[in-house]
Amino acid sequence: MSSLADLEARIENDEQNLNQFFLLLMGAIVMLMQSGFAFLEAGSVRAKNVVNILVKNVLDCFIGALIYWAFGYAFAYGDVSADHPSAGANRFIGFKYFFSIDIDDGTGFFATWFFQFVFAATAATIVSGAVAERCQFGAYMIYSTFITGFIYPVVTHWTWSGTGWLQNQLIESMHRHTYDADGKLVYDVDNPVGFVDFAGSAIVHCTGGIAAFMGAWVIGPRIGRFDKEDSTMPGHSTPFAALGAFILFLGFLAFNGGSELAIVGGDHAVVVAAAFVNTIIGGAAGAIFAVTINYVVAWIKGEPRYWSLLVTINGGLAGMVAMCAGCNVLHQGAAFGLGAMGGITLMWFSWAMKKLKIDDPLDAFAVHFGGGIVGILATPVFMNGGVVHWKNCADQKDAYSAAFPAVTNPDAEGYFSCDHFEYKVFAWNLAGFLAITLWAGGLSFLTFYSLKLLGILRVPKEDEIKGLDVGKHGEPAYPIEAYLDGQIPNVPKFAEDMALAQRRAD
Amino acid sequence: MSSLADLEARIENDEQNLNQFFLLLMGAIVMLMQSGFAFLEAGSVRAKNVVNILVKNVLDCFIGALIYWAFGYAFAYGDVSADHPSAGANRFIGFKYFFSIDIDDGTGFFATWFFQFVFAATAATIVSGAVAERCQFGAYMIYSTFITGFIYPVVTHWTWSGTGWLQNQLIESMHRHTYDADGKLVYDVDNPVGFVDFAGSAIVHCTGGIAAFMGAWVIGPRIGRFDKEDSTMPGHSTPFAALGAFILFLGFLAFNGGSELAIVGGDHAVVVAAAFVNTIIGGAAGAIFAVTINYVVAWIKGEPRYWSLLVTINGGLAGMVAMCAGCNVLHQGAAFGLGAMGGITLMWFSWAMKKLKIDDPLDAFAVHFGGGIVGILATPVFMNGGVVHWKNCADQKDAYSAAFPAVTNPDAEGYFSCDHFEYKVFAWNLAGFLAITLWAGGLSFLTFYSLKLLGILRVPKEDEIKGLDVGKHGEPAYPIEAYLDGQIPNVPKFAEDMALAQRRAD
Amino acid sequence: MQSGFAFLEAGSVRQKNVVNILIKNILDCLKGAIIWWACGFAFAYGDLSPVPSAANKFIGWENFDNFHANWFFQYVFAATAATIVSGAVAERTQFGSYVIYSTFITGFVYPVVAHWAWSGTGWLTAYDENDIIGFADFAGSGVVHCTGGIAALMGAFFLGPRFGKYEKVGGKKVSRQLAGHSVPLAALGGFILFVGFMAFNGGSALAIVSSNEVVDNGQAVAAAIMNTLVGGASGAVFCLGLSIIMPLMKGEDHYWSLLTTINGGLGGMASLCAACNDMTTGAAFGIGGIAGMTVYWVGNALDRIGIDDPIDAFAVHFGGGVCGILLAPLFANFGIAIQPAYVFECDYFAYKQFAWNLIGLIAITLWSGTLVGGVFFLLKAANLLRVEEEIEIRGLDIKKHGEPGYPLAAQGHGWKEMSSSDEIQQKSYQKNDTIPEP
Repeated sequence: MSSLADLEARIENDEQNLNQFFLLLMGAIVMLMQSGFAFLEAGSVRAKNVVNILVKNVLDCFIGALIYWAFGYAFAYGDVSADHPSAGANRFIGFKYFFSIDIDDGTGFFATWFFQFVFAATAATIVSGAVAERCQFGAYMIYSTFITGFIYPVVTHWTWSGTGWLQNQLIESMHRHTYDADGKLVYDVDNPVGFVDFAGSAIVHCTGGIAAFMGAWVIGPRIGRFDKEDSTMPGHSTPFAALGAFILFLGFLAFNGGSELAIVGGDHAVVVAAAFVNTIIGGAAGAIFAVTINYVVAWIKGEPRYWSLLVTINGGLAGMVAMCAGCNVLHQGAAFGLGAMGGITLMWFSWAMKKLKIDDPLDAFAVHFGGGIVGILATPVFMNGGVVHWKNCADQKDAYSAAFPAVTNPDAEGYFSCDHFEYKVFAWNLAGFLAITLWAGGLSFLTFYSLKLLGILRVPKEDEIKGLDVGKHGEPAYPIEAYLDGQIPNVPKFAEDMALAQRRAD
Repeated sequence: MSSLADLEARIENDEQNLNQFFLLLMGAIVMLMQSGFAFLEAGSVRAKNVVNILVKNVLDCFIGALIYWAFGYAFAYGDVSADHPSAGANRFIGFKYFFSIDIDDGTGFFATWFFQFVFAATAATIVSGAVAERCQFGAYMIYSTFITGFIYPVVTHWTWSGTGWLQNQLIESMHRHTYDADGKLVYDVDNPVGFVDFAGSAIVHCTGGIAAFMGAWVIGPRIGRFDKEDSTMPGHSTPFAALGAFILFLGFLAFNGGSELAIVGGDHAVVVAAAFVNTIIGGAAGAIFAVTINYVVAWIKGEPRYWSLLVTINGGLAGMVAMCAGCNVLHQGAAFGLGAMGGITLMWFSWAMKKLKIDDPLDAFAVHFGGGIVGILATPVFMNGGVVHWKNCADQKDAYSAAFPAVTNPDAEGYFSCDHFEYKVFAWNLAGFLAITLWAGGLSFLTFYSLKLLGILRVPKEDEIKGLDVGKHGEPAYPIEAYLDGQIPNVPKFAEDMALAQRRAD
Repeated sequence: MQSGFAFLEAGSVRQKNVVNILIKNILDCLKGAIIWWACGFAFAYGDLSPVPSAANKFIGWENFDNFHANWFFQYVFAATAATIVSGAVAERTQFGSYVIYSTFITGFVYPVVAHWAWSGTGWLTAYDENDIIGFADFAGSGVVHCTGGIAALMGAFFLGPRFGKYEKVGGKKVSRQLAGHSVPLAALGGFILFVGFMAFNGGSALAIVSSNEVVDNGQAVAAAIMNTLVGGASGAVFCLGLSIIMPLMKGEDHYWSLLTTINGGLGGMASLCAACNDMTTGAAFGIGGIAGMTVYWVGNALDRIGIDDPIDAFAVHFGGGVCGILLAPLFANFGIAIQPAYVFECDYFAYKQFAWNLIGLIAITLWSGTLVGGVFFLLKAANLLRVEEEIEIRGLDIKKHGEPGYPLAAQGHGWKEMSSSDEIQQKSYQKNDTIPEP
């Protein structure tokens, strides 16, 4: 018969195992997002560049894994020791566990590595959509390595490692206020006020989004994109784009839910469930607002009005991106509002990009940066206890008076003090958002611009017009021989002839 | 308040439930691999045979389920009783639980059955790629039944059932050495040295791979495949192949991680997590080595060089297959090496197949047998405590001396003795690999050859040229009416015109 | 499973309507979330009061705002019920009328059914110890699939067949097969649905750990998944077998059809929803097989009476669901055929169970059929139901959504000029020279 201590140890062990399992499972679903992005992008490019974009997405995953194993993880989480958070920690970058050397198996390193890796791969893969159809393969490998291996890990070290400068503010006033038994003010050192980004609205999506913007801007538009007003260059297969979108919607649930990082040993499941629910409601609001705006604006302008599938998809994604920052602390009504704002921001950014003549085939910037900015800045405002709850200070005082009726003068020095938690979070989020945007934007601009100066950023003009698949990869996406062979006149062949005829006619 | 015994029973019950849940969940993800194979294959065949390959994959799953329920599981695991391992166990084949009769619900039969079934379906489905585009539907049903129902179950009985001849060696010297309190040598009967194949590099992939080889060899190449040097017969849709690959990459994580078979009640999660991490790193190394070799060899030969998507995919798969045998006991550096060897072996086998003029449309043999052979033979060499750790014996002796300082002469009879664990594992793995290859290769050769002699293996020449979809399944994959309808007035007439025009052109 | 349905349907419609069906499925999922959040969940589960006898047996009204994990799980079921319909009315429905009926099903019809059967306080549920027998539907053969299936039938009936589906040839109505544009996409949907059903049926245990000694949840989930798989397998094999044997007997051409296989598998799995946690695998095999044959017959019968259901949604979901709900009390572990001891005891447990399931099935069918039929009838009367004939003929994608599924301008890989293309074409046809032209 087991003793109480035995049983406790056993439960402890089970809980550790389950939490790791939870991370692995969520990580595996997030890894599906790689294929989601791959198909969203593949469906949105022309048939001549499909293989190119697919190779890039497969390699994002694989090169990303090697890079993140070699040094990405080390830069991000390689400074977590037992006495942290401490003033002595490196607040800018980590420096241990290169090539997973010196790891301690007991801490669940593998599960954490896997979960963090799939996030890093997501950040990197956002960019490939923005530079699609015209980026050199070598240049892609360089910037992708740089983002997965350096830019993104440093951002996560700042924020999620627990020792970065955007977290763990050691200054006393930056902690929430609590009170001792006499009602005297103390600071809750375990609960600092800092940057709040639960699942990475800014950390993942703004980083990826601003890098996508820099890429699209530096590389220039595709040939013929802004020749005429209406040359929209549609993708070759809407069903593939929809397939990608369905996978991404599923992936976002795991992305946001999994960010709780644990499922047992505390009230974790309810947070995960809230994240799921908020994510789907936010996405729904984003999709419906985006598609409605698209329809109504066309109506007002007197243009033909369409219920566009791709706008619906992008709206849903932007809404879900906006949920990342606070899906654990939002009421569903607030989630609806934030999702809607995500959808609106998306339409507005997308329109602005078109005006600026920056060619972003997937609207990666509008979706991820637009959704991300809404998430990171609107969350402190609308979250439970956020800025819009304007009675926060009065409520805190009421609660204080109820808890310590003995204190006659709560306003005296050292007694009650409103902690203005929500404003501090807003300020930190704004600061963090700016820092991340500058860091990721600046470095990725430098990367892309150096590649451009070296002349290896963009493919030669002839290759671009003819398509990258045959020239670079030796594999057309839909080889004509594979269709012709057989008994019926086939459609892709027919479509190709039509396209050729059209090109001749131009 | 519950008593201590109540609590223990409750924990026990929860752990059993959670472990079954883990198996079911991982099994469900592995079942997705069926669709991964289906789309990898569908994308890699010509448009005229797409429906044929999809039907085969759907039925692999469904007929496989019925067969495995009826007798596959019985042959594999139908000899596991309470007093096993015992000398009286049938070491070759199981014989209980046909049609899931007489099962004992308490043992988690359902979850185990489901998990083992998805592995069996994987082994069977590997073959369908190798004989694609030319195999009779009836012949396919026969060999698929035979593999799922007999060849593969017998292999698993040998290895994974716990009572087979490749496991549980009862000879004393075949156990790891431990020592009693006096430092005297005893054998660890619970820990025999035997065949080590964690997730089935040999059991699943070599079995499937060699069967695929036999199929491709006996059935002969597709018409026109080796007419000229460069008639490569590309598949009709690279995006579908990529979709299949993404699903397979995800599936392999569950395939390898799930092979731990439990998640709570011990340090299981860290093993599952290590399996995930090693699988992805091995796959990455395989993909990058394969695609680089492909590029460099073309460079050396002075041919046009391409970054091929299909080679990347196959490389990734081969790397992951190589991980199956030891993903739980490899360091990430070793995983990188084994994955790379998997990629290299793949390229070499693939080239050899072309030289031998054996037509394997999906390179199923090169991927699964090539990756499998690397996994099964290289794991004992490079694993933690493997052959390359050449100081193993000295280390064991040092540990012995430290543990039993009282023993003055460790080399005396009955005291310290180096167990040469790693060499024994290597020898067993080699023996097991040869046995599995001979068994699966021999039987599948007999199956295919008998089918050939009966004249029901290959479709008639005319059907092969015209494609199987319309002739056998009545469903072209992309019916032309479904495309032209609407865009062009009077469709059937137009389709006729097109067909007529093309016939004239001949 | 939303994406599974989406691709099964997308592959089964013609290329001109692909975007239309995809956007409907995406909105089913996203708009459905908002409807379910706003009122659906409340109607279904908004009455979990501590005194069950005082509860409203018909509809819930509380909890318009309280949920999370349970909410999410129930939501995906509701979305499934709604999305079944979109296949049956594909290629000819107005976008506006789709929004209306879909909102109505997710927000009212399905929640009321779920309240009856699953909330623990509905009139079909056994809620106190004096009345232990109630409607037994573990994962929704009746609740989800019959509701969706009968709604699909109503939609297909009121819409009428697609343009060109039935032609008069020599005074006889002949059914033309309007083939879908991409079998691989349909197969993708099928594969996703098969895995989805594992979670659909396995997840219906609602728990995996439990201190309850009576119900061994891990075992129930595992049994549910294995039975679902075996039942689906036998459904597929029997449906395919029947589709081979019938033409063979009539002397027509027979084909190994992929879509028949997939539909048979889905029908088998839908029939297993009713009691997959509590039956032997042999029973699962039998029920699945019967459901597979039902799918084939019902599908053929519908075609013969001239109701055009492009993806056989009614046959699969209603046919499979009815088999499940009625056969489960016969063959499950508590069933009439399995437990003869029960039969001769005074309480006639198994027979009562059968009676309850029959009553539940009739009630659900009447409720969903009448309400959804009413909605479709009103829409038809208001002339909002169906798109104009010209749009239907030319396809909904370009006119309504501005996005063709496969824009012509985006095709082609650009490395061939006409001459080389012709050359390859000729080369390819030279190989076919040996074949005599028909």
